Amino acid sequence: MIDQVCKVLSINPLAKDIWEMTFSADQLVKIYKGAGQFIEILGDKTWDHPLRRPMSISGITDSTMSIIFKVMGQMTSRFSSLKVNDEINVLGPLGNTFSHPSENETAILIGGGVGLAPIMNFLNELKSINNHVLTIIGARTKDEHHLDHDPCNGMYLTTDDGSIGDHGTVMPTLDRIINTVKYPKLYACGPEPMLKAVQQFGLTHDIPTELSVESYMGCGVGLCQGCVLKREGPDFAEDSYQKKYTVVCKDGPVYNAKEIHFD
Amino acid sequence: MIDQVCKVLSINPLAKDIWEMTFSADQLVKIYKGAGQFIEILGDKTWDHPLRRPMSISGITDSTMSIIFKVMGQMTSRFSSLKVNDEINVLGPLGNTFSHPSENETAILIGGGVGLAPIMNFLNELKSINNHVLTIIGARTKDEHHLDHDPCNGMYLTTDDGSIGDHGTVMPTLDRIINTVKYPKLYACGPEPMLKAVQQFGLTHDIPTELSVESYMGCGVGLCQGCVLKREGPDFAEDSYQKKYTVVCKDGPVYNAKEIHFD
Amino acid sequence: MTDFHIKIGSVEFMNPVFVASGTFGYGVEIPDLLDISKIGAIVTKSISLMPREGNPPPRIVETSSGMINSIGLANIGVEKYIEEMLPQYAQISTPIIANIVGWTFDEYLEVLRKLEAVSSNIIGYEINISCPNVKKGGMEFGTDPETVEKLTSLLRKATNRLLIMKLSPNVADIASIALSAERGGADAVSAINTVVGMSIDPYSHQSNIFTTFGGLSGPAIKPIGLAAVQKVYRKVSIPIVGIGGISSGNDVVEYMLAGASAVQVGTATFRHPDAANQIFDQLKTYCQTQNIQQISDLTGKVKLHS
Amino acid sequence: MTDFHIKIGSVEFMNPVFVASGTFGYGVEIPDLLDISKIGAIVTKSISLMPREGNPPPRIVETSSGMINSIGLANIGVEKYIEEMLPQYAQISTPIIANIVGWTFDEYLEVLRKLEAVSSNIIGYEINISCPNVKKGGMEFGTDPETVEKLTSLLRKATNRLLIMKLSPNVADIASIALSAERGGADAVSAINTVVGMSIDPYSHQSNIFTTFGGLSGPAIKPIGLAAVQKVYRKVSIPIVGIGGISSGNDVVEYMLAGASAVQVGTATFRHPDAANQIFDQLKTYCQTQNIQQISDLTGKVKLHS
Ligand SMILES: Cc1cc2nc3c(=O)[nH]c(=O)nc-3n(C[C@H](O)[C@H](O)[C@H](O)COP(=O)(O)OP(=O)(O)OC[C@H]3O[C@@H](n4cnc5c(N)ncnc54)[C@H](O)[C@@H]3O)c2cc1C
Ligand SMILES: Cc1cc2nc3c(=O)[nH]c(=O)nc-3n(C[C@H](O)[C@H](O)[C@H](O)COP(=O)(O)OP(=O)(O)OC[C@H]3O[C@@H](n4cnc5c(N)ncnc54)[C@H](O)[C@@H]3O)c2cc1C
Ligand SMILES: Cc1cc2nc3c(=O)[nH]c(=O)nc-3n(C[C@H](O)[C@H](O)[C@H](O)COP(=O)(O)O)c2cc1C
Ligand SMILES: Cc1cc2nc3c(=O)[nH]c(=O)nc-3n(C[C@H](O)[C@H](O)[C@H](O)COP(=O)(O)O)c2cc1C
Ligand code: FES
Ligand code: FES
Repeated sequence: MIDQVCKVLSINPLAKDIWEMTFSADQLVKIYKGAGQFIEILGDKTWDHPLRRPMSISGITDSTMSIIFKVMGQMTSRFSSLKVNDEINVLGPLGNTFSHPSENETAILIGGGVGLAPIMNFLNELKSINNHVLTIIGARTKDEHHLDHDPCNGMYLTTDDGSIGDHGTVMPTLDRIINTVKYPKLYACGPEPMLKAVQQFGLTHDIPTELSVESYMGCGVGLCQGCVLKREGPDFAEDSYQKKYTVVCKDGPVYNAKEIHFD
Repeated sequence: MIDQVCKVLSINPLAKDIWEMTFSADQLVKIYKGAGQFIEILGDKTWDHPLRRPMSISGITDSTMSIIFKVMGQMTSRFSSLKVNDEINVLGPLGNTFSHPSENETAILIGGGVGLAPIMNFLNELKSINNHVLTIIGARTKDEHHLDHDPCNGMYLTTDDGSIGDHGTVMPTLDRIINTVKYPKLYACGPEPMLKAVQQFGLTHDIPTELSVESYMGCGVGLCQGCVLKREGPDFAEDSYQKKYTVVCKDGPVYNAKEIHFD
Repeated sequence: MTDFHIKIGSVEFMNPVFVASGTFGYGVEIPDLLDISKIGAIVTKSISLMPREGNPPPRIVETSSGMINSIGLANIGVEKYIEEMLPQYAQISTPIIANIVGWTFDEYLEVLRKLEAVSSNIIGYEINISCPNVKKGGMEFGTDPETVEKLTSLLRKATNRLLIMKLSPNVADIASIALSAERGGADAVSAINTVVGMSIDPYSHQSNIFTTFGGLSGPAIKPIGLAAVQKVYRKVSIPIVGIGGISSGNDVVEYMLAGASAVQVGTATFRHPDAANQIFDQLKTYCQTQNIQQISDLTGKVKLHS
Repeated sequence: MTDFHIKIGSVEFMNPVFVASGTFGYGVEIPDLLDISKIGAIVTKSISLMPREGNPPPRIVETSSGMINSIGLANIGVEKYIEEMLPQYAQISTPIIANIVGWTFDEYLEVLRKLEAVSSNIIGYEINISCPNVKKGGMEFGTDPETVEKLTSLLRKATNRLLIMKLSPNVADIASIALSAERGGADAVSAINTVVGMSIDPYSHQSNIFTTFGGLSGPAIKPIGLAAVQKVYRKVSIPIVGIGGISSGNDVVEYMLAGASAVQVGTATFRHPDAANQIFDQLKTYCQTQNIQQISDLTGKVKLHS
């Protein structure tokens, strides 16, 4: 990982309270490993908000990186007021990556809310190697979507209120399309209730499933042990100290659904 | 006093590390009492630097106020990076004013460094009522001056290194011109050593002298008792609690030279 | 509409947001820009038996998200306070709580007695025990449980007015001090006073505070104040007034959830003289959006994980 | 050119800027972007007799200019530490100080003995006494002078290596605890550990920390750490390692002026993994512009007004 001062190249609203920001990242992209990785942004030189904010990488080029973020509190609100040419300090790339489906597997990507950020990145990564992919993006309502509902091209939107795409959460749509796929592999990122539902679905149907989880982070680099999540089962990564907890910023944020336990 | 959100109208460097900033102040100017008063600026919405920064009013119009400030530390450095249309929160006007010279008196204004801010304001105030005024502005070197040395019009510059105007501190020039004036009254603002020298000069020659002093301020409005300065003599203002100390933000910042004691 | 009334002892306040001692003078010399009638209560600066000129400057310095002060309890003394300030309270509808300080038991008691002796508009007393006990070798009154119990009961006997003991955070176990105050008969405790701090100018090498050590306040100490309030809440049953770094309506909510019945705003007033009213307005908005019927329902309602 | 060597006990360090316990792992799993060979010393996370999984999340939360943590001393235990970590130190030139924690005297002693028993690359020990003493009803070891003296002398007898007692700020009189450490034979004390704090989410009403109370660190506590160091400096003659909110070269200078011989950087590392090196670079610049010949000359040289 490195610690780079990056210039904001573009920053635009995508949907209600959701923004996309692209910044120069020539150093960062050199050591980027793949979709699923994240960065930590220090938006403020003062100590008023001491901790960096973790953000999934949503897109990447030779020299730039993008994120998609939702205004949640003070720092994301400050990020949304950044202007082109402003500087941010970015630490990254951090964490592990989604593992690619094997040749006979079909990837089903599931994103909820801003959980779509790493999902879109993975979608583009898979497309570039010509994988056949189905994507389901869920939101509460139309205003929170910025993509088109396009089932013919494998892009399904869902809304809780039915205002665009399929009515309901991502689960009914997943339930429906799963039968059209012989060897599915699930990848999901989004709010915890959605991750739990996908985890449950994967386990019940014995479908390989990878989940990208969130956690309140301190350092983002494995030093503070602040970002832990409970493990399920006996497997554990080499570089975490505990059997009970996994260190999300280092061992994650992407996990085999069998590996982790939500409360 | 009031607490107004003001728009930066212009901000320009005047000399080395010295800036002039003008901001909208329609509410503030309505209750402005005169030169010598100051404002307190909150440059930052975060609590990283909790306290406002006191700044003398250096100029005023129907709807605007100006300050002249020197970059000393973190907040003044942040002020210097403000842009036109940025917003600052200004509390003011605060403190007392210079008292005008009587009809037969000639005002000699003495400013050192950014102490010239209230001095320039007072100069313009006195000019507008056609007072005859002499002004001495001291600095270490040429780069710190932005005015012209113009003795014919009563404007004397001094520099410690002689790079512009008279060579030396303000004192030799004061010593020289004092004899050209029948009933002088001194007004000074600047670094403590200069104020001490002017105080000493005024006392020795029995010339009425007013000094505008600085002090580390908390509230700026008389609530915290943080900004005190030692008094000299028995006189003391009604609204301070102590005989030994005077509350600079309320009883000052302008004092009769006889009234105060520098360590 | 939320009901903002809260009760401390037998006294009802219209609004739980007070201003803290030493940050609002005597409540009468307030800046013209603010309407004090809306403030829950005004706690005066500490009043001592004899007038005190306070410490030499520098008395204050900024720190990260806070400030250090060492004003030295500058005040006009109780006699002049009675003469000059008390009469002015007749014009003020805001409840006034007189904060009292002393260096011996007798001094505290005498100040209180002098105030009790005159018919006054004071609603009660807050006792500043973050003060060195001259008879006990300079240890703070507020650090010793027995001393606090004795002081409280002495004062309790001398007044029926609201009696609040203000706790020092510079102790190993603040809850046991609170318990002493409760046993001594206090109606309530307030917590916290400032935390001992220091600051140095790296260039001049000088202490930024004349007395070397001063009291740290502001948002930096909010976590310390919250922990203190929660610890005290678990140990005593009298009401708690929460203090320390409150600068927003959300901060008030945090303190109430931790166990406070009311709060005091200190340092925030130095940024905005009107801070207490602004914070109360934010609290109102919070209560509206969160549908809080009765502000006192929040007290102690933090949801713990363990 | 400034001489940055400093001495603690009989050990000389090349640079007074160390990294603090619990913020740099065991010193071997460090991010690839930083060069640890430049760091003055690495203090490991606390090592206990048995492995500890630590507390459930949430374990950390941001506060104004600080953060609260409640990691729960998660660590692999001394045996695994000896097996897995110690051998790796052979590759590292940076001095390693092993931080030890326990819940009884015996536990502390056993961890130390196990480490002493193996020929190791550890230069010394820092003892974390901010831990509840199970035999004394859960009171922190660090709050009782007698306990600290006893613990120190027990450990002193078991090692000739550098022995540093790490002081808790959650006491009324930190200097008297330091004195106990000195009497017990410590080579040095370090101060401060984190300050007890709490944080609540005003919307969910939940404690932001699973264990309710956690340890406050970061610039918010710098004034508290400085006051502690100065108070300790006045009372003891052994060296002091200053800790608490250090995030710049100027902060190091402040701590040294207050009495520290060396310092530790904790929370700042979470913003910039390379913080300790950056801070040392700033210190170098400061020393150059201020013409400091010998960094150790700064220790205790604060100019007081009174
Ligand atoms: C590995 C990882 C990847 C991530 N990737 C992304 C990403 O790609 N895009 C993205 O947007 N986020 C992402 N996040 C989440 C993101 O880091 C957080 O949203 C962000 O840190 C919030 O910072 P903040 O300062 O804006 O909010 P904070 O001020 O830190 O807090 C926001 C929280 O405060 C509470 N809150 C604040 N205001 C209100 C209110 N008015 N009503 C109710 N509750 C309130 C809520 O609990 C909310 O969660 C990721 C997190 C992780 C761990
Ligand atoms: C009534 C009144 C009126 C005033 N009017 C004016 C005015 O009109 N114009 C004006 O410019 N100022 C004025 N001042 C002073 C002004 O308020 C201060 O300069 C300002 O508050 C500094 O804020 P800061 O955050 O930039 O500096 P801070 O960070 O608060 O501190 C600056 C101090 O830090 C030290 N310092 C910082 N960096 C260095 C370094 N590299 N080397 C050595 N020392 C260092 C110095 O001691 C310096 O004084 C006035 C003050 C008062 C009380
Ligand atoms: C400048 C100043 C003066 C103070 N004076 C007193 C005082 O006279 N008596 C007292 O009990 N507390 C005094 N305090 C402490 C405050 O009442 C309050 O307990 C403390 O500042 C914490 O609250 P805050 O963080 O909101 O400021 C003072 C605080 C400050 C900042
Ligand atoms: C996440 C975290 C974990 C810590 N773990 C330990 C520990 O295991 N042992 C210990 O003695 N101190 C521990 N500390 C305390 C630090 O070593 C240090 O004393 C404290 O954080 C103050 O320094 P700072 O303000 O620079 O962070 C920890 C601090 C943090 C923030
Ligand atoms: S965020 Fe610090 S270990 Fe994961
Ligand atoms: S700055 Fe607060 S009283 Fe003057």
